[in-house]
Amino acid sequence: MVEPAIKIEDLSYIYSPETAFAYQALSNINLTIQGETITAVIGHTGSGKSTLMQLVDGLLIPTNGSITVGKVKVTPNSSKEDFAQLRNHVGFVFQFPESQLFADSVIQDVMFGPLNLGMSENAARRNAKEALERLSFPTNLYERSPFELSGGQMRRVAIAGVLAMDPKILILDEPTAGLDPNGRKELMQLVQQLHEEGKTIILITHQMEQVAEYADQVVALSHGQVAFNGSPHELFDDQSRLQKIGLVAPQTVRFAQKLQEQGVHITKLPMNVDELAEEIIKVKKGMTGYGK
Amino acid sequence: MAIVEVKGVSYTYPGSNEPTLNDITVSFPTKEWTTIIGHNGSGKSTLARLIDELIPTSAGEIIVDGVPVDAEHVGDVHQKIGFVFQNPENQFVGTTVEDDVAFGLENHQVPRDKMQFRIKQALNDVNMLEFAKKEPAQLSGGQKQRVAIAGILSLRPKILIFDEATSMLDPQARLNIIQLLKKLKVEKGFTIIAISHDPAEAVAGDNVVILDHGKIMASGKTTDILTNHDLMNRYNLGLPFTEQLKAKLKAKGIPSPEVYLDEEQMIQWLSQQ
Amino acid sequence: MGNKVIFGIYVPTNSIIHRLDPRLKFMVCFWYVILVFFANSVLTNIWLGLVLLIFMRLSKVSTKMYWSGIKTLMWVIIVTALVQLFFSAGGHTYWQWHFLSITSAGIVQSIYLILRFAYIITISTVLTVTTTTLQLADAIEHLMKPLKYIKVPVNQIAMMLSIALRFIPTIMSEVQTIMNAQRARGMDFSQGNLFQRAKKLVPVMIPLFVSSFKRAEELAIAMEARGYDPNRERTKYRVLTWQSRDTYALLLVVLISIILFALKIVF
Amino acid sequence: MDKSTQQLNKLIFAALLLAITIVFGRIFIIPIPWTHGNVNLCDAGILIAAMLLGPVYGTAVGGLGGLFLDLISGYTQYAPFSLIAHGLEGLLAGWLYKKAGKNKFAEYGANLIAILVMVICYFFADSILYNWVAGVLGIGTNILQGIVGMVIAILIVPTIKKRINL
Ligand SMILES: Nc1ncnc2c1ncn2[C@@H]1O[C@H](COP(=O)(O)OP(=O)(O)OP(=O)(O)O)[C@@H](O)[C@H]1O
Ligand SMILES: Nc1ncnc2c1ncn2[C@@H]1O[C@H](COP(=O)(O)OP(=O)(O)OP(=O)(O)O)[C@@H](O)[C@H]1O
Ligand SMILES: [Mg+2]
Ligand SMILES: [Mg+2]
Repeated sequence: MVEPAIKIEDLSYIYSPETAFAYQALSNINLTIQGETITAVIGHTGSGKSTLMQLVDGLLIPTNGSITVGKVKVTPNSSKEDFAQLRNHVGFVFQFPESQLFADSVIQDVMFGPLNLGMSENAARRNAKEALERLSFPTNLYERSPFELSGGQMRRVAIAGVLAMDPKILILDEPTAGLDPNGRKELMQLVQQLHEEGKTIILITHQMEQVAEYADQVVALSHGQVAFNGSPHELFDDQSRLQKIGLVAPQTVRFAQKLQEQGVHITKLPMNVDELAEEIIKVKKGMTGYGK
Repeated sequence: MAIVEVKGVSYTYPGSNEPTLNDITVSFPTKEWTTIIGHNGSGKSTLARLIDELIPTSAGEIIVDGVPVDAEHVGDVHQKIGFVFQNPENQFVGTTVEDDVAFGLENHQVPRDKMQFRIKQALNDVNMLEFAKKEPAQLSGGQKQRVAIAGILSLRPKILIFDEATSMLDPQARLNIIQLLKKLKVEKGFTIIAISHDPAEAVAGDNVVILDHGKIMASGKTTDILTNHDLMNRYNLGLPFTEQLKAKLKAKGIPSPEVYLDEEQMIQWLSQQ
Repeated sequence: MGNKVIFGIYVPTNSIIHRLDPRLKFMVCFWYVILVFFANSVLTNIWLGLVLLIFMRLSKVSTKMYWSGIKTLMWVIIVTALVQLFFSAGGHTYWQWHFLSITSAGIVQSIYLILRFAYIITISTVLTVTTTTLQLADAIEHLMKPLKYIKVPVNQIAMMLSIALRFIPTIMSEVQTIMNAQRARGMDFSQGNLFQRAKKLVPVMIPLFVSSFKRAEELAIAMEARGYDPNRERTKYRVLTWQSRDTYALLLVVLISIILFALKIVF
Repeated sequence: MDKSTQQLNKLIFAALLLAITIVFGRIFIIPIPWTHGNVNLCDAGILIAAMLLGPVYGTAVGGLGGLFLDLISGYTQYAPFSLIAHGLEGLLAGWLYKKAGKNKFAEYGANLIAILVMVICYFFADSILYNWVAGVLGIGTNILQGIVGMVIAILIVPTIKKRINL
């Protein structure tokens, strides 16, 4: 059993406190995320997903409560060094990460993170190359300016920039936004591969199909609070709760539920089209078998 | 009857050595919804911009509602076509919602006393009237996109072009916008040209055009194109949900009807078996 | 949505001053600064101070807000006043050391100087806390209009200003996002001296300018699609309307000025 | 691209540079040790705008940026002076930079002259509003602020120029 990678206790966060514009983005969050799993974080726009993840990466200082990542624990009074420690364990790929590229070449940009961690030029270069290779980024483009790449390639460089710091935990904020179906598929395969290599993955997403297909655990936020924490199966099984949080089940699940309403007996909620087809076939075969 | 006719159009961006569009001929039927689909970089946006004279046509001819699209008729063409873009942030010009809707009216020199009514009406059509005084920073992406739609509705165009206008929204907001468009098409008789790389969005429309590397690969009724799995897979487009299901069932030896079925029809068919 | 970025120092209290025409407030603010130059006696200074106090009360904005305006310049005020105090001559001399002296004239002059600072800073604050950024821009646009006759492209400048205002919050949150993303890659912005810190902003600024350029391209196309042409006349939706309360306020200011000059001449 | 589109693109880009300048002036405020003063980075925005878009837009971004920054920060008394000080700064930086061609030292010189003129303008502003002592007290921080802006501008302009085609 892997020990919990992240533990969040009584966490609250207020933007611009003590001003007329103070805004409580998170209140009283309690969560545990297991190591080497894929956790999906979902919720309506403005529910606090990005805020929570920035706290986990030590980019914001909690107003209340604590966050423990591995052996590091931070509270509102922790020192700057503690928050920096947090950042060493956690890698954060922001939404549209390609818009943060700045260096003159791909390799320089990927080396930026490792160099900031205090690595030598050589070690940083080695790390950068390793990260790019893992993303199967073409070797002949290493010296190219990152601004002369296609959208999909730019996104890979940006992700490599985070991977090169070798974090144990990787947070991805809507990594597939703006990509065409092919690009989306490739990126999710990459995420799956990183997970298999032993990384703990946290995936912020609006795509329920991705949740159903890839996540071990789902955390649903609603108005800055945890509205659900459990398996995708549990979440999608309870329609009334889903509605209350303002979410819609993936198409396969909705389809199966409608079939059930029509009297077709489906035993297991399908999490993807394959499972749905199988369920339908089971029912059909059962019926034809019965008919004989 | 086609309200937009594109005849033999090619286009090469200045400084580029390959044509982005290559001898395109296609037409968009009046009061129908046509979706252009194709992978990233296939030339969809370029085609849409040519139709609205946002870039000048270099070869071929485009006719919009009887008016030739050229430098001389830019004003007319812009009057007939309303254009909504992908990024809700980068088309919100006004400092408040009502100012943004007013922007187009100001450009078309609509007198001030007529503006108020038209702004109100347009905001009402997209259910944003109560947000008239809000600033863009106080709106969600979906709300901004509604304001963009109101901005063009106030100009009373005949044709609406949506260049991936929902791709940056969350699924709920996306669904709402598609519902809104369906309503507008039926109630006001707009011709809609939508661009998407997601075939799931094409199911809302009447016709589909497939673009690949600057060429038209297929065009026709939505139901015909989306059920043609060979075609869709050849251009790496992915299938809409019900078609995916049909394909899987067929592979497992359960054949389903050849015609296109939406979710409801599919459920009907399955439960009647 | 809670995403309202704090930017200027506007305080929404909807007081009578808030509701005045921004053009008027603008002119009054500058006129008051000019009046301050004429205040060189006890009575005139008291009169202007009194007027200012009434403005402050009417604005319904807390005194703390006004005080913070003065506080930021405290250091400059103190040094300037001390120089005035030690280097002025005239009247009774209380203390002398080489070329430094404290005289009665020096004391009075430095008190007037402190008051001048306080009055000018505070009247500026009154304008800013009671007028939204949007109103300020509208006022500037209107006040700029006469420049048309000397061929200044007033319409384009007004469009530039309005687009800039619209995108300030967007750019602000973009700056925050880019900074956070670079911090997530191990950057520490708070270390180092002035120049080292400035240098650390390079990985923030390059993405910011590049994305702004792309944004400008998209925005220009979107504006063109809606019929915008920088060289053509446009009608205008947002107009400032002069109300009767503005006329009364204007009359009041005239009265205040007359009293000031009367105090100067009579006493 | 035809000419009017290009003209519009420039106008809008200038507007965004103006927004950036105002944001820099409000959020990048670095305190100077040992004094109670601080410097902001609005000059970086102005110099960059002038170098990228030339003297006309340099003047517009500088003048409007200076003016507006004062208005929203509560320094209305400085607003007319800032309009002139930063307007001239943008004008000179844009014009001299163009003249400098590819010569590195001439580029630095162009920036320095622009900054110097800005500093002088503020000296007169403080002297007129208060007295010459206040004017002298401002010189140090204004020079420092100008130099910091110039360092940033010179560091990033070459890179940005490669990435955008105006
Ligand atoms: N810098 C900020 N200042 C003030 N409020 C903020 C700031 N950033 C976010 N907020 C507010 O906090 C709330 C939570 O924002 P957050 O970005 O965490 O939401 P989210 O769940 O990630 O939304 P989305 O799905 O749109 O990305 C929102 O209401 C947002 O407006
Ligand atoms: N302004 C431009 N200058 C030069 N080349 C361009 C320009 N705009 C687009 N292109 C190129 O033209 C091709 C087609 O671009 P277009 O934007 O029409 O594609 P698209 O189908 O809309 O793609 P997406 O789904 O990513 O929006 C691409 O290869 C692109 O790189
Ligand atoms: Mg978010
Ligand atoms: Mg496109």
